[in-house]
Amino acid sequence: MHKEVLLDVIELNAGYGGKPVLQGVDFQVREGEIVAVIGRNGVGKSTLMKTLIGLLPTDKGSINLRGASIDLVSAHNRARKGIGYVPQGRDVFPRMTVLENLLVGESIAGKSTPGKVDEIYRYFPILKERADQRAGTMSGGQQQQLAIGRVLMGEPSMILLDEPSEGIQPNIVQDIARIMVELNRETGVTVVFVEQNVDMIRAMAQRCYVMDKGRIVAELDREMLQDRDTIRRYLSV
Amino acid sequence: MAILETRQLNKHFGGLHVTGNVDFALQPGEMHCLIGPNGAGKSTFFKLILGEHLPDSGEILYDGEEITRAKPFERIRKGISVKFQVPGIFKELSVQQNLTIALQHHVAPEILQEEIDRLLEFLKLSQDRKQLAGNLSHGQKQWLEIGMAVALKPRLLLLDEPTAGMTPDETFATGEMLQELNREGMTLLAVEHDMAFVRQIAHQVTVLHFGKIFAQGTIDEIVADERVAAIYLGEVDA
Amino acid sequence: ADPIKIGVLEDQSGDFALATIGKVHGIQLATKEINDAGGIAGRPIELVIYDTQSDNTRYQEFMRRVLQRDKVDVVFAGFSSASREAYRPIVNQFDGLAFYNNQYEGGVCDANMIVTGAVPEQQFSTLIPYMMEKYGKNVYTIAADYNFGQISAEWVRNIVKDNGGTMVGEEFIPLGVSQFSQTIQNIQGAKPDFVVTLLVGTAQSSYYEQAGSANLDLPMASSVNVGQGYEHKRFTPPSLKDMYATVNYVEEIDTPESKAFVEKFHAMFPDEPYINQEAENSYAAVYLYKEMVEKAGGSTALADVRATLADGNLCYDAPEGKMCIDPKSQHTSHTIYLAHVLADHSIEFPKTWDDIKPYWLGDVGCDLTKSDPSDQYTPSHLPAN
Amino acid sequence: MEFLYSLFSFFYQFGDAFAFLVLSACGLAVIFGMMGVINLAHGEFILCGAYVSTSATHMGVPLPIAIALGSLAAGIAGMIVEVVVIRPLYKRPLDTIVATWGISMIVTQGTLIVLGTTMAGSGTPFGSFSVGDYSYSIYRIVLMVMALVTLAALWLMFTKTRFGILARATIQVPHVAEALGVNTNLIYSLTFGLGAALAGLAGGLYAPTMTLVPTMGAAFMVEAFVTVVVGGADIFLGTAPAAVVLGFIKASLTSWQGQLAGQIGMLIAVIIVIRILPRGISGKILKERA
Amino acid sequence: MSSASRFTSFLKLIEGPQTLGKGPKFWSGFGVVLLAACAYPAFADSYDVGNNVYFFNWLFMAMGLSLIWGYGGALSFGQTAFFGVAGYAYGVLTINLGDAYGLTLISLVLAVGISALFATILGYFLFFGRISGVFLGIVTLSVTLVLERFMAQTAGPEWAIGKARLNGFNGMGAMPSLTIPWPGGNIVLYPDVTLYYVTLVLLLVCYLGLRILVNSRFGNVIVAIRENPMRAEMLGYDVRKYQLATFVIGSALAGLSGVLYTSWGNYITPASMGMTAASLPIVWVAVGGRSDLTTTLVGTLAVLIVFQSLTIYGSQYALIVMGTLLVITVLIAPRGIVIALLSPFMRRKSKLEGER
Ligand SMILES: Nc1ncnc2c1ncn2[C@@H]1O[C@H](COP(=O)(O)OP(=O)(O)OP(=O)(O)O)[C@@H](O)[C@H]1O
Ligand SMILES: Nc1ncnc2c1ncn2[C@@H]1O[C@H](COP(=O)(O)OP(=O)(O)OP(=O)(O)O)[C@@H](O)[C@H]1O
Ligand SMILES: NC(N)=O
Ligand SMILES: [Mg+2]
Ligand SMILES: [Mg+2]
Repeated sequence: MHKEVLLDVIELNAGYGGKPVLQGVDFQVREGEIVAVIGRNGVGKSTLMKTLIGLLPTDKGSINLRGASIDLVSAHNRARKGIGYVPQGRDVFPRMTVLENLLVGESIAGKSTPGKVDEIYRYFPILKERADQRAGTMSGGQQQQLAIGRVLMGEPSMILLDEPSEGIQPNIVQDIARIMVELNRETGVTVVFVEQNVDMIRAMAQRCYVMDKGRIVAELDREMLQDRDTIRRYLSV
Repeated sequence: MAILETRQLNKHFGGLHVTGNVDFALQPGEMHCLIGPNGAGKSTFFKLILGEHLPDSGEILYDGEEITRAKPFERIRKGISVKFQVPGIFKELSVQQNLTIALQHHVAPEILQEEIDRLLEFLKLSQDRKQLAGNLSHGQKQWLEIGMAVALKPRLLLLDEPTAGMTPDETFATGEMLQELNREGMTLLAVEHDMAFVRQIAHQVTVLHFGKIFAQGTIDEIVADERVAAIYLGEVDA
Repeated sequence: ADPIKIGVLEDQSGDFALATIGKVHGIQLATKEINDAGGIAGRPIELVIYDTQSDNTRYQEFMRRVLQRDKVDVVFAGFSSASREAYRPIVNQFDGLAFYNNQYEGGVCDANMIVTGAVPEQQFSTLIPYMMEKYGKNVYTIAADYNFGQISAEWVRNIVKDNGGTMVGEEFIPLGVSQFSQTIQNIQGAKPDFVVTLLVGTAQSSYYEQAGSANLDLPMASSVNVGQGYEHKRFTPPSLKDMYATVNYVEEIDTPESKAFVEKFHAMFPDEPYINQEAENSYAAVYLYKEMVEKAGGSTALADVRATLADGNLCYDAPEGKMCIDPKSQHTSHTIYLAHVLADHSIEFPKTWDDIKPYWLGDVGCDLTKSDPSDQYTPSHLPAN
Repeated sequence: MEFLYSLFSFFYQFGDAFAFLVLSACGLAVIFGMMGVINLAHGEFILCGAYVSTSATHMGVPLPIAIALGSLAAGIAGMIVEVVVIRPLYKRPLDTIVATWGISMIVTQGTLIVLGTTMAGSGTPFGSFSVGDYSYSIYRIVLMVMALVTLAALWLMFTKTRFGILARATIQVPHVAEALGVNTNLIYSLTFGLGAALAGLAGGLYAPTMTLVPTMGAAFMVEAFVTVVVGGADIFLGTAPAAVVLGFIKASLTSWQGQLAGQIGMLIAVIIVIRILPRGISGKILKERA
Repeated sequence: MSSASRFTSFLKLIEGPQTLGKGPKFWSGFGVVLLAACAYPAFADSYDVGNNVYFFNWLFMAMGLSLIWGYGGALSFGQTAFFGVAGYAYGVLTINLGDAYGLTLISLVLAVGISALFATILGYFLFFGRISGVFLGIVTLSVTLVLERFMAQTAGPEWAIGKARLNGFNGMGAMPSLTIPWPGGNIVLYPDVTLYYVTLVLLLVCYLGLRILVNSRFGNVIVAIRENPMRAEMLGYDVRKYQLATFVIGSALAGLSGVLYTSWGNYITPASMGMTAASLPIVWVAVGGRSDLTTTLVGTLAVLIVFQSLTIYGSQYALIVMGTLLVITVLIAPRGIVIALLSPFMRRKSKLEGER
C-alpha cells in the first residue's frame, strides 16, 4: 500500500552554533504516511523539525526528499518543494490580519488557488469570523488553528506539525486530528508531527518514532499505538 | 471570606465582549480549574485579575480588599503570582538569573543560592542553569516560567495552561507538585485543556464560554454535562 | 633656519567646507610664494593643517594641539563665530596668537586675536544707505537665527532707522532650515523695497532658488552671501538677480592685482570652484603676519609682533587693495566693493569704498593697546566703562 | 476676497509643509516602519537621488525622467547596501544605527572628495502664479501632488499586492515566512531598495529647489524621523496623519511666529503626541479598530 | 548581620553576573591598567595629559548610556540634553558665584543635581507615560534638539542669567575652571596633571560604583525590565520606578560629563546638544559593547582616540576611514570591539555561553 520513500533522513546532525542537539537521527517517511515523533522535553524534536524545513543547517548526515538531497536547499525553496511547517508556539504574524496570515501560506504553492480560503474557513470557522482581526490578539488556541490553516493554504505534499494540539480545546484537537486524517486520505498528504497528547497520537499516527537525547531510540508500529500505556511509557523514555 | 472575588466583571475589545458580568469566587485553599473553548476569555480573565488589562466595569477583590484598579506589581506584592500562557521569561538572561530575579525579593542573600539550586533541581534544569533562557526548548521554558511563578511563594497562584507541551508523566508530576504546594496553604486557579490534569488536581471546575460562566461544579459533574461536551469536550474519556 | 610654524584649523569637511576649503588654499598659496621668496625673515613657513570638520569640539582639541604639541608660532583658525568662540579660551589660556580670517558680526576685543575679515561697520554702513537711496526706505531682513545674524540684523536696523527708513519686517531663520515658502510670503505681505539676506550655511542658501521660483523679484542686499558662499555661481539665473553685496573681495574684481591673484590661485588649485573673500583674507593674513614678524625683527613672540601694530601702519597691498591692522581692535581695514549680481548672474561693481576702517570697537572703548578684556561686544553689550 | 486669499495662502503653506514631511519620511517609513532598521543614511539616499537627477538634467534629460533616474539610482544603491551591510543585522536592529551612521559618513565625505563641495543646481521649472497679492511657485504644487501620489501608490502596493503582504510577513516573523516559501532575502532587498528609491525620489523632487552639497541630506533627517515615529508602527495609518498633524502645527506656527517657532513647535508637538499616544498615531488607530 | 560583613557583601557586588570582568586575572589586569594610568603623566607631555582628560570627560556620559540602554534597554537618544543642561548650569553658576571658596565644586554638584532633576522630570513624563522603544528615542532626541535650537538663538543681551550671558550659538565662555580651595593658593584645574588625577579618581569611583549597582538586586531588576517589562512587573517590581531611577543616574553621569567638559575648555555650546553630538554617545557605546560597563568604558576611549588620530593624520579621508571602521566593526563584532578583540584570548565566560 505504501509507495516510495518521500523523506529519508540519514545520520542527521544539527544544533545551535557549535552546540550539537541532533546526533545521528535516522528515519524514513513514505509518501502518504502519518508519522508521529514523540519524546520528553528538550530531546530535540523541534530541532529536528527546524532542520527538516531548513531553518537550521545540517551539520552532518543528510536529508533526502524523493531521493534527492535537500541539505543545501534554502528553507523557502524546501517549502516550494511542497513542505509545509507549523512551528511550535504558533508564530502567527501578529500585526497582520487573520486573512493576510492565510494568504502568506500561498507562497508554498507559489500561486493562489481560488476558493482555498473558504475551504480553510470550513475547517476552522473561527478564522472566518475573525478574518479582519489582528492575529496577535487572537486567543492561544485560535492562533494555533490559524497556523495550521495557513500551511494548508499552500497545499503542501508534506506537513511538519510541531505539537499541534498544544493549547487547543479537546473537541478541536479531535477535529484537527480528523481533518488531518481526512486530508491524508483525500489528497495523500504526508504528515510528520511532534506530539505529547496521547489521544491525538492515537487518532492520527500510523507509525511513531521515539526520540531521546538527539537520536531516534525506538519505533512504534500501528499495533503498539493502539495501547495508551505503551505510548505513555515511550513518551517518558 | 473568598480570597479572590470578581463582581460583574466586564471587558470588551472593540465590539467583542470578552468577559460578560463574571461573578466568580475562589475560597482560600481551593484548587480550581478554569476551562472553556479557545477564545472563551480565560486568559483575558487572568489578565484582568492581574491588572494587565483594566475592566470596563465590575470589581475585583482580593482578600476582601478591592484591587480593581491597582497596578499589577501591587497585586503581586499582595500575594498573587502568575504563569502566563506564553512564557514570559527573560530570554537573554541565564536560567539561574531568571530565578534570582524572582527570588531576591523575599529570600535572604545568604540562602539565595541554596534556594535557587533547590528550584533548579525541582524544575529539572540544573544542567541548564547557565544556559540563556531563550535557548531552552519550549517545554523547558514552560517549566522555568512555572518555577518563577512558584518562587514568589504566592498565596494565590494563577496558572495559564501550565502543562502545555508536557508529556503525560510530566503533567502528572506537575499536578503532584501543585498539590504539595496546596497542602502548604497555597490557593490555585489554573486554566487547562488537559482533562486528565484537571481531574487530578481540581476541587472545583468552572467552564467559561463566550466570556460568561457556563457551568460550575466538580470534574465529574462537568464531564457529565452534555452541554459542556457539546461546546468543549467532544468525546472524551477523561 | 628654523621654520616659522603656522597652525591652520579650517573646516575641510562637513557643512562649512564649501566656503572654507578655499581658505586653506589661500594660505598654502601665500606660503608657497613667501617660501619661494626666502621665507619670513629668512625662515621658511611650515604649515600644520588640521581638518576641523565643521565641529566645534575639534577646534578645542586641535587648538590645544597646535599650541602645546606642535608649538606653532601663530594659528589661522575658524569660519563660524561659534568655532572661534570655542577655541578663543584656549588661545587665551596659552597666550597664543590666532588670526580669524573671516567676515563676522564684529566685536571681538581680545589681544590674542587678529581679525582680517570684514565687520558690520565696513559692510553695512556702506551697503544699506546705498540700497535705501536706490530702492526705497522699507526694509525687510531675513537673518540666520544666531549671533552673526542677530547682531548683523541689529546693525541693519540701526542704520535703517538713522537714515529715516522703516523696518517692515525682520525674520530669523534657525540654522539648517531649508524650506522658505512661508518666509517668502511673509516678505510679499510686508511689501518691502528690498530684502537684506543674512543667510548662513548651505541649507539656508536654498532660499534664493525658492524665492526665485515664487517670483518674489525684490532687490536684495547682503554682507555674507555671494562673497562667502558664491550663491550666484551655484544657483541658476536669475534667482540672484539684483543682489547687492558688500565684499572686500570676490574673484570677479577687475583690478590687475585681483586678476593676477586669480591666475596664481588657479594655477596652483585648478579645481577651485570659486575664490571667495575669506580665501583672499586668509591669503592676505599670511602676508600681514610676515610683515609683523619682519617688523619685529624676526621675533614671533606675542608681545613683539603686537608691538608692530602700534603705529597703525602694519599694512599689506592685498589683491583687494590696501589692508591695515588697527592697533586698538586688531581688526583690519578694507577696500569694500559693492557687487551687484545681474540677471545672468554676472557681477558688476557699481561702487567701491576705499580704506574703510573697522572703527566701531575703538569707538565704543576697546583699546587693546591699553587693556585686554578678551570679550566680544555688540551694540547692545558694550564695555562696562 | 482678502479672506479667501489668506485661506489659499494657508492651504498652500500647509500643503508645502505636508509635502516636505511626507516625501522626506516615506522612504524612512518603509525602511524603519517595515524593517525596524534605523537608517541614519536616509539623507544620503536623498543626496544620491538629488545628485543623479541633477546631473541627468545637466546632460539634457527632461526633469521627470531625471527624477526617476535619481530614484532608481538610490534604489539600486539601497539594494547593494542591504545585501552588504544591513542583511547581517536584522537580528540586532539597534546596531543598524551605527552601521548606517558609518555609511552616511562615507557617502557624505566621499561625495565631497569625488564631486567637490557643491553641484550647480538645475533651476526650478514651471514658473509662478499669483493669487491676490501673493505669487507662488507652481513647482511646489507639483510637490504636493507628488506627495499624495506617493502615499496612494504605497498604500496600494502594501495592502493590495502580494509583495506588500509578504513584505510585512517577512518583517514580522522572518523564519516562519521563510519556512512558508517566502524568499525573505529577496523581500528584504526589495523593501530596502524601495525605501531607498523613495528617498531618492524625495531628493530628485527637491533637488531643483535646494542647495546641492554633500551634507544636504541632513536637512531632511529630523523631519523624516519625527514624522515616522509620531506615525507609529503602521506606515500608512501613521505617516500620512502624522504629516497632517505636524505639517499643520508647523505651518501655523511658522506663519504666526516665524521659523523658530515652527521648528520648536513641531518638536514639542512630537513630545506631546507621543506622550498622549505612546505607540504613535497608528498604534492608537489600530487599537481602536481591533 | 554585622555592619562589617554587610559592607563586605556590598563590596562583593563589584563582581557578578551583570559584569564581564571577574576573577583574579581580570582584577590584576585592572590593577596594571590603573597603575599605568596613574604613572602616565610622568611619561607624557602636558598636551597628552590634557588631551586624555578631554577623552575622560566623555566616558561618564558613555557609562551612563550603557546603564540606561545596555542594561536598562531604554535607548535614550538625548543624553546630550543633560550634558548641555549641566554644562550651562555650571557656566551660569560659576560666572555668577566666581571661583573662590570652592564655589566651583559646589557649582559642579549643583549643576549635576540640576541635570538629574531635569532627568527626573523628563523621566517621570516618559516612563510613567509608558513610553518605550523607539518612541523614547525620538522624544529624548526632540528634547535635546529643542534645547539646542532654543539656546542657539539666545545671542541677545536679554538672554542672561545674572552676570552670565547665554550667548546663543556662539556658545557661553569665560566661566572659571574647577578650582580646589587650598591653603596657600587655590588649585585651578586646567587641563593638566592635577585635573588628570581628579578626573581619573572620579572615573574610578563612578566605574566601580556602577559595577556594584548593576550587580546588586537593582541591577538584576533593570536587566529583567530590559528583557521583559511585563514579566518583571508580574514578579512584583514597580517597573516605572526602576526605569526612572536608572534614567536619572545615567543622565546625571551625562551631566557630570557636561560640567567637566565645560570646565575643561571654559566653553559650552548649543551644538553640544545637536543632532551630531546626540548620535555620538550611541556610536561609542554601541561600538564599545553597550551591555557591559567595562567594554563601554574601554571601547569608548578607544573610539575617541582612534577617531581623533584619524582626524589628525587622515586629512580629508579621515571621515571615510571612520565610517568604514564603524561599518566593519558592527558587522564583525556584534558584542562590540572590546569583546571581539579579547575573545581569542579568553575562555568563553559564562555570560557568553549559549551565544550563537
Ligand atoms: N535557539 C537555541 N539555542 C541553543 N540551544 C537551543 C535553542 N533552542 C533549543 N535549544 C536546546 O536544544 C535542545 C533541544 O531543544 P528542542 O526545542 O529541539 O526540544 P524539544 O524536544 O522540541 O522539546 P519540547 O518538547 O520542550 O518542545 C534543548 O536542550 C534546548 O535547550
Ligand atoms: N487585545 C485584544 N484585542 C482584540 N481581541 C482580543 C484581544 N485579546 C483577546 N482578544 C479576543 O478575546 C477573546 C478571548 O481571548 P482569550 O485569550 O482570553 O481566550 P482564552 O479563553 O484564553 O483562549 P485559549 O484557550 O485559546 O487560550 C478571543 O476571541 C480573542 O481573540
Ligand atoms: N562669521 C560667520 N559668518 O558666522
Ligand atoms: Mg519542541
Ligand atoms: Mg488563553
